[in-house]
Amino acid sequence: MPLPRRLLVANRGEIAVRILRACRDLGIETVAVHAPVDAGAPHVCLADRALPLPGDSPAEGYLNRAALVEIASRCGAGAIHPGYGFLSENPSFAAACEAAGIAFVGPPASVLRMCGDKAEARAAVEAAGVPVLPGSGPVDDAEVRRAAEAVGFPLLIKAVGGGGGKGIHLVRSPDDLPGALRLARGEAQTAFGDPRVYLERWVERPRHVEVQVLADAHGGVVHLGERACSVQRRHQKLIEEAPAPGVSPRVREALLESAVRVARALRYRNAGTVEFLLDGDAFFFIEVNARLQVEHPVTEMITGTDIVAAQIAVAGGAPVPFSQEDVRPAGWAIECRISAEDPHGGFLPSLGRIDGVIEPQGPGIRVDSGFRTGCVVSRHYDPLLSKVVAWGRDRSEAIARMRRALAEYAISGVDTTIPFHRWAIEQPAFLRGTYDVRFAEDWDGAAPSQEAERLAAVAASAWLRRRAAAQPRDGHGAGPASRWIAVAREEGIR
Amino acid sequence: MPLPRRLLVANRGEIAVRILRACRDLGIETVAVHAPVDAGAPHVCLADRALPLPGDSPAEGYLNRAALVEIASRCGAGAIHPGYGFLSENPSFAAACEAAGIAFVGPPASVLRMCGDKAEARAAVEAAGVPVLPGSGPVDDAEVRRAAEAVGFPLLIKAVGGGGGKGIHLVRSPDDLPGALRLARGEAQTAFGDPRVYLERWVERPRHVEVQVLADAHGGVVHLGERACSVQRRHQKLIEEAPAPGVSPRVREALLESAVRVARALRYRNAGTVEFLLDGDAFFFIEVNARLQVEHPVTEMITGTDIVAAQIAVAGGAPVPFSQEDVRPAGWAIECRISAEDPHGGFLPSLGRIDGVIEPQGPGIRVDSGFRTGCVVSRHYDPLLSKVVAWGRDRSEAIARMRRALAEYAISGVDTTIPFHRWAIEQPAFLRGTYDVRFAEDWDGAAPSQEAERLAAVAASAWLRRRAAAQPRDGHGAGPASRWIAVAREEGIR
Amino acid sequence: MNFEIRIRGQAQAAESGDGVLLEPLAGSECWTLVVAGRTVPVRVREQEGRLLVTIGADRVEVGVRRASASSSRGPSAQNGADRFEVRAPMPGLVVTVPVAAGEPVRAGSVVAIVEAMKMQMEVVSPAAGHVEEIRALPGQEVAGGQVMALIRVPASAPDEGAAR
Amino acid sequence: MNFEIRIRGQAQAAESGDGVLLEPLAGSECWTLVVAGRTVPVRVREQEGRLLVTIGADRVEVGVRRASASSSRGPSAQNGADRFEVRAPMPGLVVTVPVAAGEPVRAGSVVAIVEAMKMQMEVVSPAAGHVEEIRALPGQEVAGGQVMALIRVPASAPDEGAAR
Repeated sequence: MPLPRRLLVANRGEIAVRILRACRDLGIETVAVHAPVDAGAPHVCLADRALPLPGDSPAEGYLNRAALVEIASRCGAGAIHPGYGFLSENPSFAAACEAAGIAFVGPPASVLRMCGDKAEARAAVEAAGVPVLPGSGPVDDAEVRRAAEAVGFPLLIKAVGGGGGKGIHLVRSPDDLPGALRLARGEAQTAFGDPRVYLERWVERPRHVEVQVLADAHGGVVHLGERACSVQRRHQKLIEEAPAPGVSPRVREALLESAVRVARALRYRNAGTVEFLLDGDAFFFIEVNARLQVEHPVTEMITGTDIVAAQIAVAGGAPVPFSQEDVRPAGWAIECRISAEDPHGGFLPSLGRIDGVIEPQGPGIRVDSGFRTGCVVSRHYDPLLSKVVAWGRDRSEAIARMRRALAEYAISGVDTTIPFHRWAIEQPAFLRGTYDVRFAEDWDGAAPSQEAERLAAVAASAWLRRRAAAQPRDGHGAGPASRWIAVAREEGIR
Repeated sequence: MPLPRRLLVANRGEIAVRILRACRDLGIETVAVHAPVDAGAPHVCLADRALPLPGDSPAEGYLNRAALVEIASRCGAGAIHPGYGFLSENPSFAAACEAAGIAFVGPPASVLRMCGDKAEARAAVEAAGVPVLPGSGPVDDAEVRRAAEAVGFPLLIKAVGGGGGKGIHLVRSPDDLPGALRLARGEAQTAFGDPRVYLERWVERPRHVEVQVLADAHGGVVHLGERACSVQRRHQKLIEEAPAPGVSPRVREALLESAVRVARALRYRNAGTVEFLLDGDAFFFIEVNARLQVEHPVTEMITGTDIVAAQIAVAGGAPVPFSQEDVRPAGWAIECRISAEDPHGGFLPSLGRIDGVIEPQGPGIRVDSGFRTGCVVSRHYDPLLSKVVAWGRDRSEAIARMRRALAEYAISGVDTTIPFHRWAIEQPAFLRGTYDVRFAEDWDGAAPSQEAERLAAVAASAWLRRRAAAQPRDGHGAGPASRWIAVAREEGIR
Repeated sequence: MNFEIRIRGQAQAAESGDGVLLEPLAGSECWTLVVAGRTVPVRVREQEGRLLVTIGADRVEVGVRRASASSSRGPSAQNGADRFEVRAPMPGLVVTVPVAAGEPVRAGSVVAIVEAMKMQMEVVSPAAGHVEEIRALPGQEVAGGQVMALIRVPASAPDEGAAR
Repeated sequence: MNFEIRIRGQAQAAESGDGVLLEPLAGSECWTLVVAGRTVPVRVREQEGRLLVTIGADRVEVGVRRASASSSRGPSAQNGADRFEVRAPMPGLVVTVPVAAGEPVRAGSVVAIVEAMKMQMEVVSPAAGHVEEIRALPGQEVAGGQVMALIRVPASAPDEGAAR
């Protein structure tokens, strides 16, 4: 089954870079698209061809289905990879691609529609004999109260068209229902263009475990093992690892088997993730993420596979390029998501220009970045800057290497979640592998150690002395070469 | 067997960084040492403590045995890792460490002495029944002619105290002997402090294959498979890979078995590399490199081991931390050495300040760098900047990923060997895996393609237009923030 | 030039000069601090006259004043005792402003919704009172910390400052 | 300002402006060239009035002249027909200079040995003749391209330039 000769990546940032790398490795020519602010962005530089999206808006171009299909057709791309977010789970985009004779690298429209309707997917999975949490179908404002009482408090409001933690709100009591509903609908509309939401029972301290599956058009379904993703904040994952710690072989086996059953029940195709909540040894299906996941590298690191390459092959009609027996996980992998957010300020977005960076390297470390020196972090896009993945022969080696990588990582220009991660991997619950989804609530960025305060005072006075010494140089300190660099960097912003 | 609480790294550049990372992963506190020009160098920033070496000279401090032992004792370091080069194979340094109660991370002095005397090592290996090339013992200027006739032309002059390709000269005819001898002695004296040289038969088109071994004080010897290192220029390796392509299972088995035999014959301890020349299916021992090799990461990538961690454990008296059965190579790994040399100008050293860099990342790529933006490449040190290692499930995936990594790698400020590597991995002999040590001679940096010339003309005019447009900005283009960066970078040079 | 350095309001004995080095690491903010041979990566960011120093997982706010006196500019200096500024918690786009000048609000009433990076956040009134002035309109972009509304409260406001 | 661009001595039709972009990639030398939607990483280094452009494995020397005339400064313009400059092939330390002014040399005679990064390199005379002048001493550091000696040859020297 031939691979496409040319593929268009309908995304930006680290995931576009990731997909471009897979194409390079497969010898597939690549086409990047970009909004005006993204000319010169990393994903543009790594593609063989780069074409501008229509319009001036930073985000709308990446959501412009007609323009993307038209560009792909015009430049002879035989496939489109949507990445995650944007149009990745949009059935009509998948349908438009197929109608134009372009392979959509993801599930077919029918499967996207099924998985995208979280309520319908729940029902199908339940029918297949996989346990699900109590929940409702899509609710309107009038009936929400009654539906909520049926599900029971506390509960979650989730977007029917959702995924990626967007639009999810926890409601502890009937009083909070109207406000949360309003916010959830607003976010769902913004993120997915669909204001529908549904309710689901909230488990107090569950663990989040998911299974990576790959399915082809010939009935082949292979799982690539599970991932633990319980380090979350506001339903956004922060740290993921594979295998999942603290899961007994019996439960793991049942999870993996259930995930394959879910994929078959939904007639799934391409790469997908079946998400479960674990409550003790009991587990419940929550949803299928019908796309490439942010955290797919941890699975790649322990299996030696290239999930994006497999996606492209399967999208072309090929069977999954390996059998279940070929998948022999080795070692342990952990991923930390590095976002431009201020962990000491409520994880609010931190915007600005990145004027310098040192990224971790060395044995066992993989970094997937979507930025570089000179990039501007704006409010228009997801704050994810990069992902650090550490592999070790066992969990403790993986943690040790992650500790080292986080110590090496230096980003200048914006606040990032690196300090949070440095904290997280040292917590007893993390080191023991017994953490649950409430783990990140213990982060308290407001209490520096005495030692940190002492060092900060020393650093601050050294910094002030240094600046005082540098100031008289104004006007003649930087030679022409330096000046030229500065100009180049300024121009690199766009 | 306890690991040292604190370890001093008696080296600089990428290998010091590599060792520091291993210590971090093991929870060992680290002490870096540095010459005056290396304050603020990457290896200094990655250590827990950094201490200056005595004297003003850039290189002599790293060779100052007494000072290194004294610093290690003073700051309570229980072990010294010498890296490669500098004092790594110096028996009296190893002895001085042991005398001071500090574990030398390498073979004991007696083994270093044996391996360092290439002529003596040859004899011991021959006695153990492993084939060696015809050669001489150490020769003086008076007897060299006679010794050369006995070995036969063409022949190599090699440093008795040597290693790493330094001080090796090929002599095709008796007329070239005096000049080559003079250069070889000079280089041997400079590099190893020992002017003695010996002669060895030159095989016209051999392949260079070596075996990584690890041996402990309890008689345990484990090999980690072989590496192919035939892409060389002036006896300096440029590309290495593991496993070795084009070696039959029978020959591979014999090589691995011979390497273990050599290690046992020399009563070897710690990590070492047994080098062989292959001439068809025949192979000959050439020497043991009694140190960590530059190219050790390719072995780490296919075995999942940490060779430096194993070195430290073994130096503390522990057995090799895995058995031969635990070593199960998976996939293929290739390393390209990135040096500050101009491949289009006879590989002459390229000196200057690196004012920007983008390093490759993503699936299957490991980069070990010893530099960063702001570093100055001077003539005082080895020109090796970094090593790019690509791993794939098979050789073709590893090559594809290396192709991608080399395309991504951008270094501004000095010429590097990156263009050579881009050429090398596309050659039919490399792609087939049939290349030998003469492979790199086919590089002809002087003949750009027509397409490259066309693009260069476009790039040049765009560059000139851009500079012309930027020039009027002088004096007010760069705001205070940019200027501040420029100052910081200037100061970062030291 | 001399500086007075304060952490949590307390003046710090500035360990000076000898044995302290600050080597540039990356960009304008990342450094390697070398103190008596020990190396520590630090990030120093200047913000509103303070230095924010990040070390490991910790962030330390360092107040700075030139020892040669100069006027302090505390962030709440202009806050009248009976009036609160409602500030944007992050830079973003104003989605809605459900209140109007003159309207009564309760503590926790939503004054505006701001969106950035596809997350929406409610901006609430810190106290009960009346909206004195609205300074942000739907569709408008606001900077982090920008005043979006003024709330006048009846009396005896606690020393709590604006919403964070 | 207009430029005349030459590759291997031949003037190039400079494809101008439209659809050509040069986006900064790293430092002062690395760029992403965008030509008609195609992206190509390039490195451009200015050296002695030329531009050295690296694309993939290739290095292209691009001669540049402002279209508004200005004096050419070819590297061999000052080479007398009967005299060769022996230049340092790389920056480094002069180890020995085994010849003296006035001595005869043959083509290939060693004039000096230079060392850098632990590699030693013989610097040889490009032709037979006499050493006219020695400009480098043992222990001295030389820059790449620096003249180390002048060799006077009897007559009819080929247009070959100094040793490379």
